[in-house]
Amino acid sequence: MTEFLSIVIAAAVVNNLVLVQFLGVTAFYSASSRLQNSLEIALLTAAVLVTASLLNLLLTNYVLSPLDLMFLQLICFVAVSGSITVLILHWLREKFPVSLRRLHLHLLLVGGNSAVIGISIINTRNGLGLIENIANSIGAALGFALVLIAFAALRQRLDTADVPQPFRGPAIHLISAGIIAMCFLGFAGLV
Amino acid sequence: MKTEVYCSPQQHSQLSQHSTGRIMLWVIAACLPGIAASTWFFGWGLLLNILVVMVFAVLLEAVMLKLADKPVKTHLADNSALVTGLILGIAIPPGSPWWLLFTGICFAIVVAKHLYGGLGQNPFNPAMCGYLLLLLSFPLNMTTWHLPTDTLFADQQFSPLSWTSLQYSLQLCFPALAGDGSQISEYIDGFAMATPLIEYKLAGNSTVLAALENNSPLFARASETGWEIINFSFLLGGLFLLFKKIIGWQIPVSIIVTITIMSLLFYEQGSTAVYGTTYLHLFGSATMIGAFFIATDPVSAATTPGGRVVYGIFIGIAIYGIRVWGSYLDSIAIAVLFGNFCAPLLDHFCRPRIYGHSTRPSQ
Amino acid sequence: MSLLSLFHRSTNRRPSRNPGRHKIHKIVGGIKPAANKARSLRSRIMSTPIPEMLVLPLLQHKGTPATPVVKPGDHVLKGQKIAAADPRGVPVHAPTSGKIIKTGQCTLPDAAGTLVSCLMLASDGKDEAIETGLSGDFRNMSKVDLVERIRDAGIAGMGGAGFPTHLKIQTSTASDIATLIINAAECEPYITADEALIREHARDVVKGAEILQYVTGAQQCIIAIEDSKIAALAELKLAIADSAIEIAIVPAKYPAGSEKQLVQAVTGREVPFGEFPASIGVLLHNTGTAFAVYKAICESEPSISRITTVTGSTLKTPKNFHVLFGTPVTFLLDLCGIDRVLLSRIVVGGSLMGNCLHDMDAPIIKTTNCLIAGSLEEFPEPLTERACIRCGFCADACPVNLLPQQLYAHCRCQSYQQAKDFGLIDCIECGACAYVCPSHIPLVQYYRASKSVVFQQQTDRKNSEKWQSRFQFYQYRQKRESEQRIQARAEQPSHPQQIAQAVFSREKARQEISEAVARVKARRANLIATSTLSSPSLSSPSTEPDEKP
Amino acid sequence: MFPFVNTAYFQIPAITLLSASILWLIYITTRYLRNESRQQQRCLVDQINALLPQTQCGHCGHPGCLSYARAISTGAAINQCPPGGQHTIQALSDLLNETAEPLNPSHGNHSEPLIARIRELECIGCTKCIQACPVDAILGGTKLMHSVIESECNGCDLCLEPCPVDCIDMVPGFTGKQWQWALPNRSDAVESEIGEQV
Repeated sequence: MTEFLSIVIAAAVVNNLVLVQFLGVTAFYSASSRLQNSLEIALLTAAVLVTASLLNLLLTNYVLSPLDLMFLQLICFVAVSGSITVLILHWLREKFPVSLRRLHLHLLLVGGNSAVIGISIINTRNGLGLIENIANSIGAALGFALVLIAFAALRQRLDTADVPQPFRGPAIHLISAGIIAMCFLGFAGLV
Repeated sequence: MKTEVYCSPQQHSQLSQHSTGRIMLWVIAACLPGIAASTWFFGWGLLLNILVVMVFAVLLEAVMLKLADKPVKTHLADNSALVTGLILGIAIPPGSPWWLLFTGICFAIVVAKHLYGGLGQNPFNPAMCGYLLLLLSFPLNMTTWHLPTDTLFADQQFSPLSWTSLQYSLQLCFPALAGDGSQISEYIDGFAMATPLIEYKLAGNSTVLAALENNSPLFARASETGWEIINFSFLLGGLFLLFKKIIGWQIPVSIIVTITIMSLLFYEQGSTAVYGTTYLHLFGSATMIGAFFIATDPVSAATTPGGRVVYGIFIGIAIYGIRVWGSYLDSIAIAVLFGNFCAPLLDHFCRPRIYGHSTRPSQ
Repeated sequence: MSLLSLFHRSTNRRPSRNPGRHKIHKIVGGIKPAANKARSLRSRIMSTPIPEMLVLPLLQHKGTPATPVVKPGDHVLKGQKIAAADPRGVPVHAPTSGKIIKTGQCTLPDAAGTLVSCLMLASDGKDEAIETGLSGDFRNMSKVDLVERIRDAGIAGMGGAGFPTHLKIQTSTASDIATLIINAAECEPYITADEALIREHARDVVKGAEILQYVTGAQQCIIAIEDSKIAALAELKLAIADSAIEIAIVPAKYPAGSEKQLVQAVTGREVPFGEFPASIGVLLHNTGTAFAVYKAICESEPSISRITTVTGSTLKTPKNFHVLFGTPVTFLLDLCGIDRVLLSRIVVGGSLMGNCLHDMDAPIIKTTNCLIAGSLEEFPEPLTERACIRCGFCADACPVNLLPQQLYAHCRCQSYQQAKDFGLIDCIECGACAYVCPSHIPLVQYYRASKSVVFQQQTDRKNSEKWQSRFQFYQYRQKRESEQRIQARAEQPSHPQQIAQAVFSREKARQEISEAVARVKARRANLIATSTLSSPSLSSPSTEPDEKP
Repeated sequence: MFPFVNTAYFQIPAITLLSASILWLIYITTRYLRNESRQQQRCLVDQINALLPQTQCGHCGHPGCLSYARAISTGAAINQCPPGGQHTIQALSDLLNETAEPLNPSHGNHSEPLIARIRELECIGCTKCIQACPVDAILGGTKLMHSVIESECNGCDLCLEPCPVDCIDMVPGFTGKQWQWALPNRSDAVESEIGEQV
């Protein structure tokens, strides 16, 4: 249990997907424009990430690797994550027809999210077992969600700030992300 | 009579804590006991640090205000640059060269403060941004504390407040003053760990605990109880700020309580890891100044009462976690920046219930 | 003083000792500014001499203005109705006998300095009162009759808002009123009108409260007073000795006397957002209103005067005046010996919610409870606004639990939707936040400006919805009409005779139109020729009035 | 895993299967997106229409606000609505994530709300304005005097054009607006101005 927890914490904080490994930066930046939006994307990404990495592990271990098809790994991973996203979104749309209006943006941000594919590749490359794989992807999803939501709230605050004209918008957002990344570097060695 | 019509209220509180410039001066005043204690125990280095950083801070602030086309004099009068300089000056190890101080304060004032639009707009604590940048860029300098009582100077005993000590401090700060560089490089090769907590982390025993066991005299300079006294002095200053109601109770109390609980939970007698005692965690490092002076910076901290409590808890956990399990030695800066990062989110979810509404506001 | 108040608070904790005392609940936030009340309480209430000229605005309250029932040149008696009102307003009475000189315009002593029409009354110095019917015991009268008399007496809330009292009573009789609170908690600095009134007329105030309780059918009546008003409290205790009225002693804290906060302090319940206290069975009336009701019912004297505090450090003898409505502000200030050199500004109301006076000749109206003629030391120029450091002092001071610092950030960058989410509409504009703000930000002004924009947006939205639905109906109707026309054409056999008739009538109509156009043109040419007046409406018909491309 | 079979035989069918499934995925995704965007489009027109002032004045060059909303949703400029003024442009730019440009003056200028008033002496009772009024705010019968219901008039000035005798004026109506506090001047701006003068 302790090991499981430590893997989760390590993946969430120490090896944070966005701020330390720089994966899923597109989704991180474009989904954080509004807090509501970021909550939706964070939840979706977390769900897709965990499912996809599990499926990808099974795919790699029982199909690709025995059949010597490892060169197809990337394409397969993209296909898997894309189809999971479509399925989840389809299900969500039937459940909550109103709340998820911008579904197709979500599809692009979640389905094409390099974080989802990246974590699968990292997991398979490091040869993690099933439990470790689950722990790692849960931690990564948590870390991604936390950073995304907190950054969206931060951006809301920055919207009211008197930022000098040349630094308005993406410039100051990226500077802030840089400072936060510095802060996450400080967590190194925690686990 | 008047021709202009003012909006109500027609009067303003005359109390000194109800003026931004004075608030900043009170914060500086509340730091004085801690600074005095440090100077008493460790010599001129810290004082010199603070002085140099403050001068740089004010200069940079003036330049940035000029660039932003703001009235320089009125904005300098809010004294916020002084406080940033003071906190950074205290955080950086004494005996650091001037260029290190300049780099830190430059990042703090220019990037972390004025790129966001100046006072009140920055989401991150400028001083801690500067400190973290230095810590990541110059790790050796930032963990090297040159103190006159170092073992390095064991052969030539002199008082920390003596003229010789001042000379050494000046030479360390401005290497050009030393004339030939050989002597200085000699100093830089040797280093001493600063806080007892760090000593404990590396060596398994702390000077504070040793001093406690030995019943050493409290205010003697060689007694190695310095850190304890310094922390108590900062605690005193912090309590003064609380008394003046310049800072709220939520942040310091929740930080201290969290650290206390964490250290009680994880304490292992005689363990080789750095699960030090509660006393060591509270008074053996920079906890007090962090809890009362750095984390309470109102601009970057959470601003709702509930948010402040959670903010303090986050910082407390981060401080303890990094200290005990992390690879960095001083955790205040990282923890505070992490707290700052979370603050807008906490504020969003901890808004108080408005009079006449049955639920909390939400979006 | 401090010792006394200490003693006082300690007794306050033991309600069992004093059965007449009501339990007090906690209110959040609030500030404790310097009260500055002692100076105006040194002397007793003084009745002002009758000024030569009284200016009587027709709108002294919230609602619709009254319409004059006298003409210039008429002689009126004291207490005679000179302007009548519709059911949503209150009438105006002559404060003294004299002659109506003219109708004109005057500036109100409000924040905007609104210009309203007024009647000028030159007093004849005789102060002859109009004959009134005898007044009996109010318990023998019907409630409807009493409300009618209160309305006819022209009573509007004397606390500052000026809501017509009869309307308040009428709305409350619709709902069940459990508690009637008489607000004697004058929490704002400088104002002592209610305190002085209670000191000298406690019995009359209590009587007025009893009338109001009878009219509204409230089960209990509570007079809420601040714990710092010791003398007034003693008088009040004597006065309520043989009545069922209770006293609630609220802590001296600003804004404990504000409507919503007082309801919370006395009943422990909050007034729901967007509703009146009546919705939770509470009704509030001001002390001055209770006194005016007493005068109207028991002494048959309509609302023609009030107690007004005139104070400030530029006055030699600040005091409370029993002043007739329509008395110019300058008249009162001169009575107190004003030093115009020291004067910085005149504030109407207390120093925290009051507004600057625009015109020194503005009259005292029904809502004017205090005039402060302050020196530059008392009311200095506001300091430069600095950056907000989010210290949160304002949030601690806010009595409705808002986050003024966040609200300010959104108001400043004009994101009104966000500001609304942060409770902009809930703000009561008490000014506690701006009072403590270390950066001297005029927060209340930000909120007021933003509120007016939000309200404007709401009316715009309402209008556009209305117009949209009307336009949709217009389109639907047009479609229906054209269909009907097609249908009619299909059904009707077209006889040549009918067609000829139709053509004839159409031509006749066209001819008539052209004749009319010619007539109008001729008349217009005539007009232009005869008068040198050239208004845009008389310009030549060839120019288009709108400037469309 | 499959010790008796040469894995090379599996590669070709596996690749075929995979590419087929990927193609299928791409197909359903595009179909899904197309549906989605169509729905969004409909939704968007309603949202835009809700922001327009609904005067139906046609100053923007489109007959009525709804058709302008449709035009905006397919890419028309958002700065063509004079009655809405800068507020509407700002709201539209927030909704559509476009830059808020100033009002295009070729469509008219923003003014305080006006209402139409008929000079009743000159009215000949032609009912042309009644037919033109989009919100049915004009009362009157054939050859009888017409009158504008002021509370219903939206100031679109569509009734001016058809009037044969030009007896309709646009006048400032009672807007119910009271005196308001303005946002305080930012100290920075004020002071820097003073500084420049000195």
